[in-house]
Amino acid sequence: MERFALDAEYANDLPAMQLFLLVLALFLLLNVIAGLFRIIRGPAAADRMMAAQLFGTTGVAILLVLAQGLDAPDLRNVALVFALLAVLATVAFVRTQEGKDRTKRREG
Amino acid sequence: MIAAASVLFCVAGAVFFLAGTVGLLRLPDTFCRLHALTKADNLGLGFIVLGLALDSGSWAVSGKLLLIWLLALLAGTSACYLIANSVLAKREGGGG
Amino acid sequence: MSAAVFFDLLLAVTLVAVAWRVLHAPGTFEAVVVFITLGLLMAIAWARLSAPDIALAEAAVGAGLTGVLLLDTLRALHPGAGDKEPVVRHHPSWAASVAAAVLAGVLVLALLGIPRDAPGLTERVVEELPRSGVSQPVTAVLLNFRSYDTWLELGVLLIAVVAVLSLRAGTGLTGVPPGGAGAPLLWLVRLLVPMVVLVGGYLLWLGKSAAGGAFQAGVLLGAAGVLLWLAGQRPVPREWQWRLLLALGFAAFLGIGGVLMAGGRLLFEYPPELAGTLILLIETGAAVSIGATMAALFIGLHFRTGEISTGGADDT
Amino acid sequence: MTLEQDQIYGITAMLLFCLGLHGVVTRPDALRKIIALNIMGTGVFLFLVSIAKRNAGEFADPVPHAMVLTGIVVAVSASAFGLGLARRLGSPDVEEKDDPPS
Repeated sequence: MERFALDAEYANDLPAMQLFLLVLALFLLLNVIAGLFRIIRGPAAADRMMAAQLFGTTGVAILLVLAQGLDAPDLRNVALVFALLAVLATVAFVRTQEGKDRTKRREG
Repeated sequence: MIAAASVLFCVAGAVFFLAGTVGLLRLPDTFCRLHALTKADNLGLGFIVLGLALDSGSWAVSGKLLLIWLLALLAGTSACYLIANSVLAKREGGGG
Repeated sequence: MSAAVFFDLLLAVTLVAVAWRVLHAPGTFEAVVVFITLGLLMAIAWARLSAPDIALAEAAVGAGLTGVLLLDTLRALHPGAGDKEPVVRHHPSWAASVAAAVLAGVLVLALLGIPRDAPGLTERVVEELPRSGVSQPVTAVLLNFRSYDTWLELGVLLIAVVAVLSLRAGTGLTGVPPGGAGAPLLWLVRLLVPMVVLVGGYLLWLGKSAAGGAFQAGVLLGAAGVLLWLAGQRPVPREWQWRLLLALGFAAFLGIGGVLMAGGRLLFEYPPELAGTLILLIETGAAVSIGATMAALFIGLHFRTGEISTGGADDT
Repeated sequence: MTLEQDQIYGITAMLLFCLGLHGVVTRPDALRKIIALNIMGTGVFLFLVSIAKRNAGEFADPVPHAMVLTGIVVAVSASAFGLGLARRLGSPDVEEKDDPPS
């Protein structure tokens, strides 16, 4: 059967450093999966948002590790965009929370 | 030698991420968790960036990695501050 | 089993589980936050599938803009909710679940039946690439080989903005954003927005030779606009300037296509020696328009929160 | 039979599509319907990109990549329009639940 570049990865004959980086990415992914339980449990909206923010940073780490492990330098730009915009959702969250308080005060 | 140091830094980073996740799951209070979160953010990514920069052996790549780390630092710190502030404002304003 | 297979399997299972949770979480806020996480996981999946261009767009759209749009709409729909979670009554339907499961089974079987050695279009693209004016295959497809698609897609974006704006009383985009942003937020935005614009320009330039281009750059520009609005900054463009920015990409395509036709060529049949320049010109226009569109879609939704100067009938 | 990488993600794509479709049909609230539509779209995108990865040599098939790239931007525009409609209609089917204090 003809094998392509990718299949080397699946056939388990990677150089040691690349294998280490893949395992590291795997470990970081497991961290995100564990952290998902905080989003599900909450209890407050702030807890959920905070967990999402942590995922942003872990995601940056995973992308950087994959960039090196897969030898795909373009992925560093993806990590750069993530690092830049991870805060966007948090800013929106904080601003909408303020909005809620304002509306409540106006009603009360 | 450099490869060993690189692996060591990456493992250290992974440990900090693990600590952050454990903190996120186990700590009892929102503010404690915020604390754990910033630790994981700053140190975990910092160590991994250091390890990867050593492994890359290129100044251009290392510079970009450093820039990404600084941006993540900025985002993490300000997000932590903004969320803490909004929780505080709600506790004071809402009385609950 | 190798680490790579395990990574892919774990990511795949997580994607499905997270999507299930997004749809079945009791609280809508939780659903939105988990959906933002799904965007992050998708970006990693694109990275694994050698699609860095798509990972870039997903990073900006999935983790940035969609989350903001959803959080903002959630707030608008439940303004007095405070820290209470809006919960929706949900009646599970066995018939729908069974139907979905059967469909999934059929689709998976069909997928596994796809022949493994079908060539696809890669070879054709590689063949034509030297004459396209760029060295990045995706950009070549988007702006040369299939520029019709991209041109008309910019038209679709234009229609989307018109549709969003037609939903409210005023048609203007010069409304007043929510005030009262604290000093740290202003400081953050002042630091971040120039960087976002800079990275947008970098990705635009990069598009000819690596992952990047008009779409990624445009979405970043749009995110910069949304950040400014969230920090309480008034949009700078005046009404006619908004219209110009929104139409620029569509117009650039049309203008260059028209000139080419006047010169006796087909629409979008670039002369190979000028193709690189023309593509960069069109891409710049497209990036500006996509950025303006993304910002306008967000700002245009604010007929309730921001006081709209030209209309304001819907203001609470 | 062993699964290749593109098949792993292809199957995921099909499951995401069906989950999304189920959500669009059964969820009563507009916001969740729009999210469900987005998940359906994600499934389609993932399918196209996994097909592009099949037999990839130097790089994956760029034509599906270009389609998905435009698709993502169109999807977010369509979602924005849907959200605008949802805002206009309001959502009457919602009740409030007390959130336990943190």
